[in-house]
Amino acid sequence: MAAITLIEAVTLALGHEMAADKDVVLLGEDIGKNGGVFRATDGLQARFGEDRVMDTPLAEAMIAGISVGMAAQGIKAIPEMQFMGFMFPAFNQIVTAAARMRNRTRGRISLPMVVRMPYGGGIHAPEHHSESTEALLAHIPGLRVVIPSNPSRAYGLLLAAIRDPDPVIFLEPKRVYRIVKHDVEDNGEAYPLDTCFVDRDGTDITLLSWGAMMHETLIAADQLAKDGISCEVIDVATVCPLDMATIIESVEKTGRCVIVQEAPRAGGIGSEIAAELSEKALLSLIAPIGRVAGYDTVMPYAGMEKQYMPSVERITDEVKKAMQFS
Amino acid sequence: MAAITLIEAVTLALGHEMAADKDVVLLGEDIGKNGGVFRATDGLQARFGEDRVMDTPLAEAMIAGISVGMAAQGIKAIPEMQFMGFMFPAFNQIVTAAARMRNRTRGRISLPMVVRMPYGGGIHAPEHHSESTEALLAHIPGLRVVIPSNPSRAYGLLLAAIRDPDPVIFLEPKRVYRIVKHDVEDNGEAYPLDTCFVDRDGTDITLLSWGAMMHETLIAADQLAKDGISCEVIDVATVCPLDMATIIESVEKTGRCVIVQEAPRAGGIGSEIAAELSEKALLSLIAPIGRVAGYDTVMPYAGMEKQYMPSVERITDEVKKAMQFS
Amino acid sequence: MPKSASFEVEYIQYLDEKAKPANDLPDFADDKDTMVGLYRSMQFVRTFDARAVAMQRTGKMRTYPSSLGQEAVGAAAGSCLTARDVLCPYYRGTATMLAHGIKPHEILLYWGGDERGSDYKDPMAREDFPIAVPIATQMLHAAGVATAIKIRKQTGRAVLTEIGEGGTSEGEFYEAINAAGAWDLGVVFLINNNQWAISVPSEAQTACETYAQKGIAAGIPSIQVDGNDPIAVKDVTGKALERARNGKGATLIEAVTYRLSDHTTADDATRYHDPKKHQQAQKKEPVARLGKYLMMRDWVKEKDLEALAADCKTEVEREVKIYLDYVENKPQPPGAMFDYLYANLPEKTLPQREEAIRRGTR
Amino acid sequence: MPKSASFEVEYIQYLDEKAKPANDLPDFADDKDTMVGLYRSMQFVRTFDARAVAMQRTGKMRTYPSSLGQEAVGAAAGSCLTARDVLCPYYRGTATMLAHGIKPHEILLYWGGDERGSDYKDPMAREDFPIAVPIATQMLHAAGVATAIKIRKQTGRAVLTEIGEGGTSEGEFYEAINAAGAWDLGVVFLINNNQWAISVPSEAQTACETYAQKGIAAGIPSIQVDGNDPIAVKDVTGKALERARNGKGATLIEAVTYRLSDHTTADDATRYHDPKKHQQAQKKEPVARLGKYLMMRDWVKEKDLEALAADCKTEVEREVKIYLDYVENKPQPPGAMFDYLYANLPEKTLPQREEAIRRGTR
Ligand SMILES: Cc1ncc(C[n+]2csc(CCOP(=O)(O)OP(=O)(O)O)c2C)c(N)n1
Ligand SMILES: Cc1ncc(C[n+]2csc(CCOP(=O)(O)OP(=O)(O)O)c2C)c(N)n1
Ligand SMILES: [Mg+2]
Ligand SMILES: [Mg+2]
Repeated sequence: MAAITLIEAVTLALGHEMAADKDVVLLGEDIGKNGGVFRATDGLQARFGEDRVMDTPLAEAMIAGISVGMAAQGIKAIPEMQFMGFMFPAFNQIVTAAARMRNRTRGRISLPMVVRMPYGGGIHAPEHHSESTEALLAHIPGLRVVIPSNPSRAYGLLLAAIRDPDPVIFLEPKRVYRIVKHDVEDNGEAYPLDTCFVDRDGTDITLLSWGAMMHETLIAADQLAKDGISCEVIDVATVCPLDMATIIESVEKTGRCVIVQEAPRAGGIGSEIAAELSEKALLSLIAPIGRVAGYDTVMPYAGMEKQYMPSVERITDEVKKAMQFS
Repeated sequence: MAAITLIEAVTLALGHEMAADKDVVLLGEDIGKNGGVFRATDGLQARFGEDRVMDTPLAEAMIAGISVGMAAQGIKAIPEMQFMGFMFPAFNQIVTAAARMRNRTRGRISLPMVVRMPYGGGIHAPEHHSESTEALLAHIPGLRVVIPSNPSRAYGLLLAAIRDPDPVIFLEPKRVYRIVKHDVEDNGEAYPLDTCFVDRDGTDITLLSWGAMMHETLIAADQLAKDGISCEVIDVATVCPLDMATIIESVEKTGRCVIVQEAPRAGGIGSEIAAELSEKALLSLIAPIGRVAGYDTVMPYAGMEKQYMPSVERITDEVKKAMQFS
Repeated sequence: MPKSASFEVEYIQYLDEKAKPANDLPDFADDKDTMVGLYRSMQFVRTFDARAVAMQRTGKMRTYPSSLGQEAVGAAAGSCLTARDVLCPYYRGTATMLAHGIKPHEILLYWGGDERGSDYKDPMAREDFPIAVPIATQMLHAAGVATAIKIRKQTGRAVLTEIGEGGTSEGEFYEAINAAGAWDLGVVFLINNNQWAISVPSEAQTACETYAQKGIAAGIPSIQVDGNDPIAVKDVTGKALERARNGKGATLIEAVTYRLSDHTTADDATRYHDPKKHQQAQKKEPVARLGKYLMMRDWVKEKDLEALAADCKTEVEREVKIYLDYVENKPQPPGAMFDYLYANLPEKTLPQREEAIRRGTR
Repeated sequence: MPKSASFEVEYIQYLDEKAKPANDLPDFADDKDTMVGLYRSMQFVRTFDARAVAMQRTGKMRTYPSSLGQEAVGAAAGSCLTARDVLCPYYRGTATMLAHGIKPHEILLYWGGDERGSDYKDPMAREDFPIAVPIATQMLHAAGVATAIKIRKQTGRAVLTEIGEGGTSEGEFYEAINAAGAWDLGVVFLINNNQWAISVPSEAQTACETYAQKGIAAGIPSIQVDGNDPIAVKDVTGKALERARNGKGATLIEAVTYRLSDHTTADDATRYHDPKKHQQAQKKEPVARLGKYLMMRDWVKEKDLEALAADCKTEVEREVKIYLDYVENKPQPPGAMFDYLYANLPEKTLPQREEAIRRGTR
């Protein structure tokens, strides 16, 4: 068992499942010889051959649409979108075909596919390489949307996504691809696809986040602990379907909630969580639900990216505001 | 001044602005000789010529992308997506080009375009002809999303959309294209693009809706009035940007709120409104914020459409629940 | 200057407008059973369409797209399919679908607004895709199925997919033929060029002289056929499918025909049609043409064709009855809205399902 | 059987690998100023790219895509543009952009991560599109600009847009050329076939023998040129633009060249490159080739070329200084994130703008 990064955990999970199940097939731009622009598929073509790690022409609708066709034949297709910002040509296939085929055929055809995409900002990449548009996918009935925040979860959730008989969108927070290492045992154990992770127990306030922002959220919780504020920190992880039961339970306990998301504020996953809480836990709330989020503007280029990204300070400020509310 | 339907109001506004401004150009599938599959552009090609009412090849990305190019040259391009369910091939152009060009060029290029689309269910149309995915568009910074619920608003908001220098998504609730008539004067007066319409004053509860569901909402309000429940009814209309000031003011007054949307519940516009209220009007809330929405499933085919669509009964039930809450 | 490359697109026709056969007919054209069977398929679709359109007029059917005038394309292409092949149809693929075992009442259910219409029960059609409403998406599904076949090194299996000529303006059409070329996929792309995309005439879609030449952009064999000549369609499609089954790659076929009906029952073609063009096309229509050929070969008499038409009617009525029985007596329960969305419906959604059931009365 | 249609794709080359000129050179190739100017543009891009890549290595530049080996394509094509033409560039369009008045420091600003780099100040470039990162989207913008020109009945204006050969696999590429054909748009589509799309070789993108033949699917004239021969590129592009300006419609041009660098500074081509292929391509590279031609014509001597290179270096340094001054002394204020999103920022967003300004320290 070795300490590995999030991206290595992705590679490990892919390799594990490809070895275990010959129906698992990867396809995408530059995923073969090059191993993916982030190296998520490094070494897999050499190990499993060109028929199972397929470099595709440069066409995202094609990648998604061909995956639909393959999956209908029982292939566990794992297409990669090189960056989430380039999923839009594939959006038609994801929304109108992938998400609906089981329902459309009354269960006759199911599509065991996992669309992997690196997403999120913070690596000073060019335009369109840094967006977080998970809310668009989470609004589409028939999809699951899963976001690991660390290496263990990347491994366990990716295995679960591959084994799930329905289309799963698997979003990889590229900013934290290499910033933490976990000891991950390659034991083939999957995590559930509808369960939050409670990362810190706390009593004063519930902090909810997912993906890369979990790191700022945990740092904020540590800092706040020094100020005597006890934060319960939850990694939402499966942003669709949401594990509202766990979230509500926590907020009922703490009475306060701050949601941290990198995506623009309006209409993000945080809005859905807040809406659910405002309906199902209203009487438990002793402070407004705070949302620390990306601004409602286009993700800036590298030069101003830092000013855009929600910071630890914004989180601690919001928590303090909630604590002082009365 | 004649009593006209919503769709006639669309035609009237288009005709008005085309006569007033020779830079207004329409393009889309079947909009020319055929006048659009709903007849929104009926007679306009005969009146303004083939260069200003252009039948396009069958390709939505092309329609949107060409509109971007035209708009960059100062043409007020008004592309039509035949149905909202067919906007997805155009999604890449809408998100990555239309919404961003002004920001991307620091104001050098602006895109005065209006993407019109009929949307929503209830007309027993085939699959993909009945969706309400306005939340996807409202989450994209740089767009405006406007939805008229009746003929006067269709006229005034469409004029405003055409005159706005930025891309506006104009969603036409096709179910109510022909169910009410208003006296609409062709006076060229536009409505603001960021202001709700308060349709009924009330004191007990605020009902929020937009598009076709406004009709069920108003019927529900009338029924509830008979039960002695006084509903303030607001047509949100500009779902992006939201006029939260008006909404908050109303909820602060009534203390209760039910949001009615046709789109799937999770991650809809209603979620954003509820989240905003849970932050900015929490202390005014004396009952949980109710959301009456489409179910989180694929819009069924015609045979089960009725069971899917939020009904007057669902609205009145939700309002009564809120009134009884304590 | 040297030429980089040159290309040709062939046009294939065996039976001309007057049903005069060419000298070198393919073998199957001399086989009575095959040819009468083909005629029956075409006549069946025509009868079926007429009945569906009539039902729509009386409120027993929703929007319906007739294949009037284009019956040869689907009937002949579909007749080349085997049980091991996979079909990715488009909404005007009735004839092809019927030929691959999809039941008439299933097609009626689908257009009647019932998802169960896409749960094809015939073993031959179990792997077929449902009708694709979003135009051109089916082309990629077909390429995907062919990719699966290729990866698994299966032989003797091919994929057929159909699209209208208007649909070939969509990027996904092109992405599919390009991938099929690049990967040598065993798929046949069949363009039903019925010369209209709703109100837009085929000349307005493109500057191409032929739709077949679009395949040149994908480096795949491309061929144009008279789509009202079932012998030509069957010959060309049959060969293309055979190539596909043998790992020899993809083919693009343009079948030139004409839409003799409204686009769908929701359309009014008189708003844009040119009646003269319509009348000319009427003369080339395929059912009468093949009927003439059968009589010319002395395989049938006028009255045999009438009997056959009556027989089709009887079968259509039988299927209509099954359909109406579903509509009237076996509606889907409201919970069905949720029951096929995921293999395992998320817990979060269960209360919605319960509400739908509680409120769900028809 | 009759043939429906046949097509040809020509290949144009004037200067071969050894810079040996063909007999029938176009007139401009005999003009010293034109040809030395072209050489200078190419040399300038090469110098500029090298400097940008070097800055990236020292942290003063973000991801940067070099045009190494492909300088002739953009320099020659760009030299055909007038101030009234519109350019819709792609990310590897540096040479073309420079030729149309976009300032070197603007391009540096863009790749340095500053949106102001797309606010082109030169009047010639005011209507040019910014770099399109989402591949193939620019093709449609170009068709759209050409549509505006057509609707307004403007003559003497054309649109040029560029794309990589990998990008031609995208559906939007095809939708654009199809529309341009159908509507006779005055646009020139230029494919920079540098034989790689990141790690994917051009043969793997398609089964086509040439990328030019993709234009056959759109019914537009399509031509292949030696992209390392600036005379051929200029000749063909110039004529195509002239056609476009005169309302004669669209052209597709494939310029065959080779990417002698990594895809971008974020790439490591040694992971997938074939060194032999690379070496062969090196021999055909365009700057040396044109240099040889100039010397052959006795227009310049080796040392003139050296002086010219030094001169390019000086200009590049001047522009780098302007760029670094922006980076170091004139950062965008945080409010800029909001100031160009809409003509009128929604009131709802104002508090966010204020927060960004309040928190915004670099
Ligand atoms: C992506 C998409 N855009 C638009 C439509 C609406 N629509 C349905 S049929 C049709 C015309 C199709 O014409 P063609 O491809 O020639 O096929 P035909 O109906 O003539 O068989 C259109 C525009 C659709 N179904 N999907
Ligand atoms: C729609 C889209 N998909 C993917 C990418 C990521 N990407 C950037 S460059 C590139 C390769 C492009 O190759 P080619 O079109 O040949 O142009 P070249 O870079 O070789 O000039 C890819 C896949 C993108 N920018 N846009
Ligand atoms: Mg057609
Ligand atoms: Mg390339």
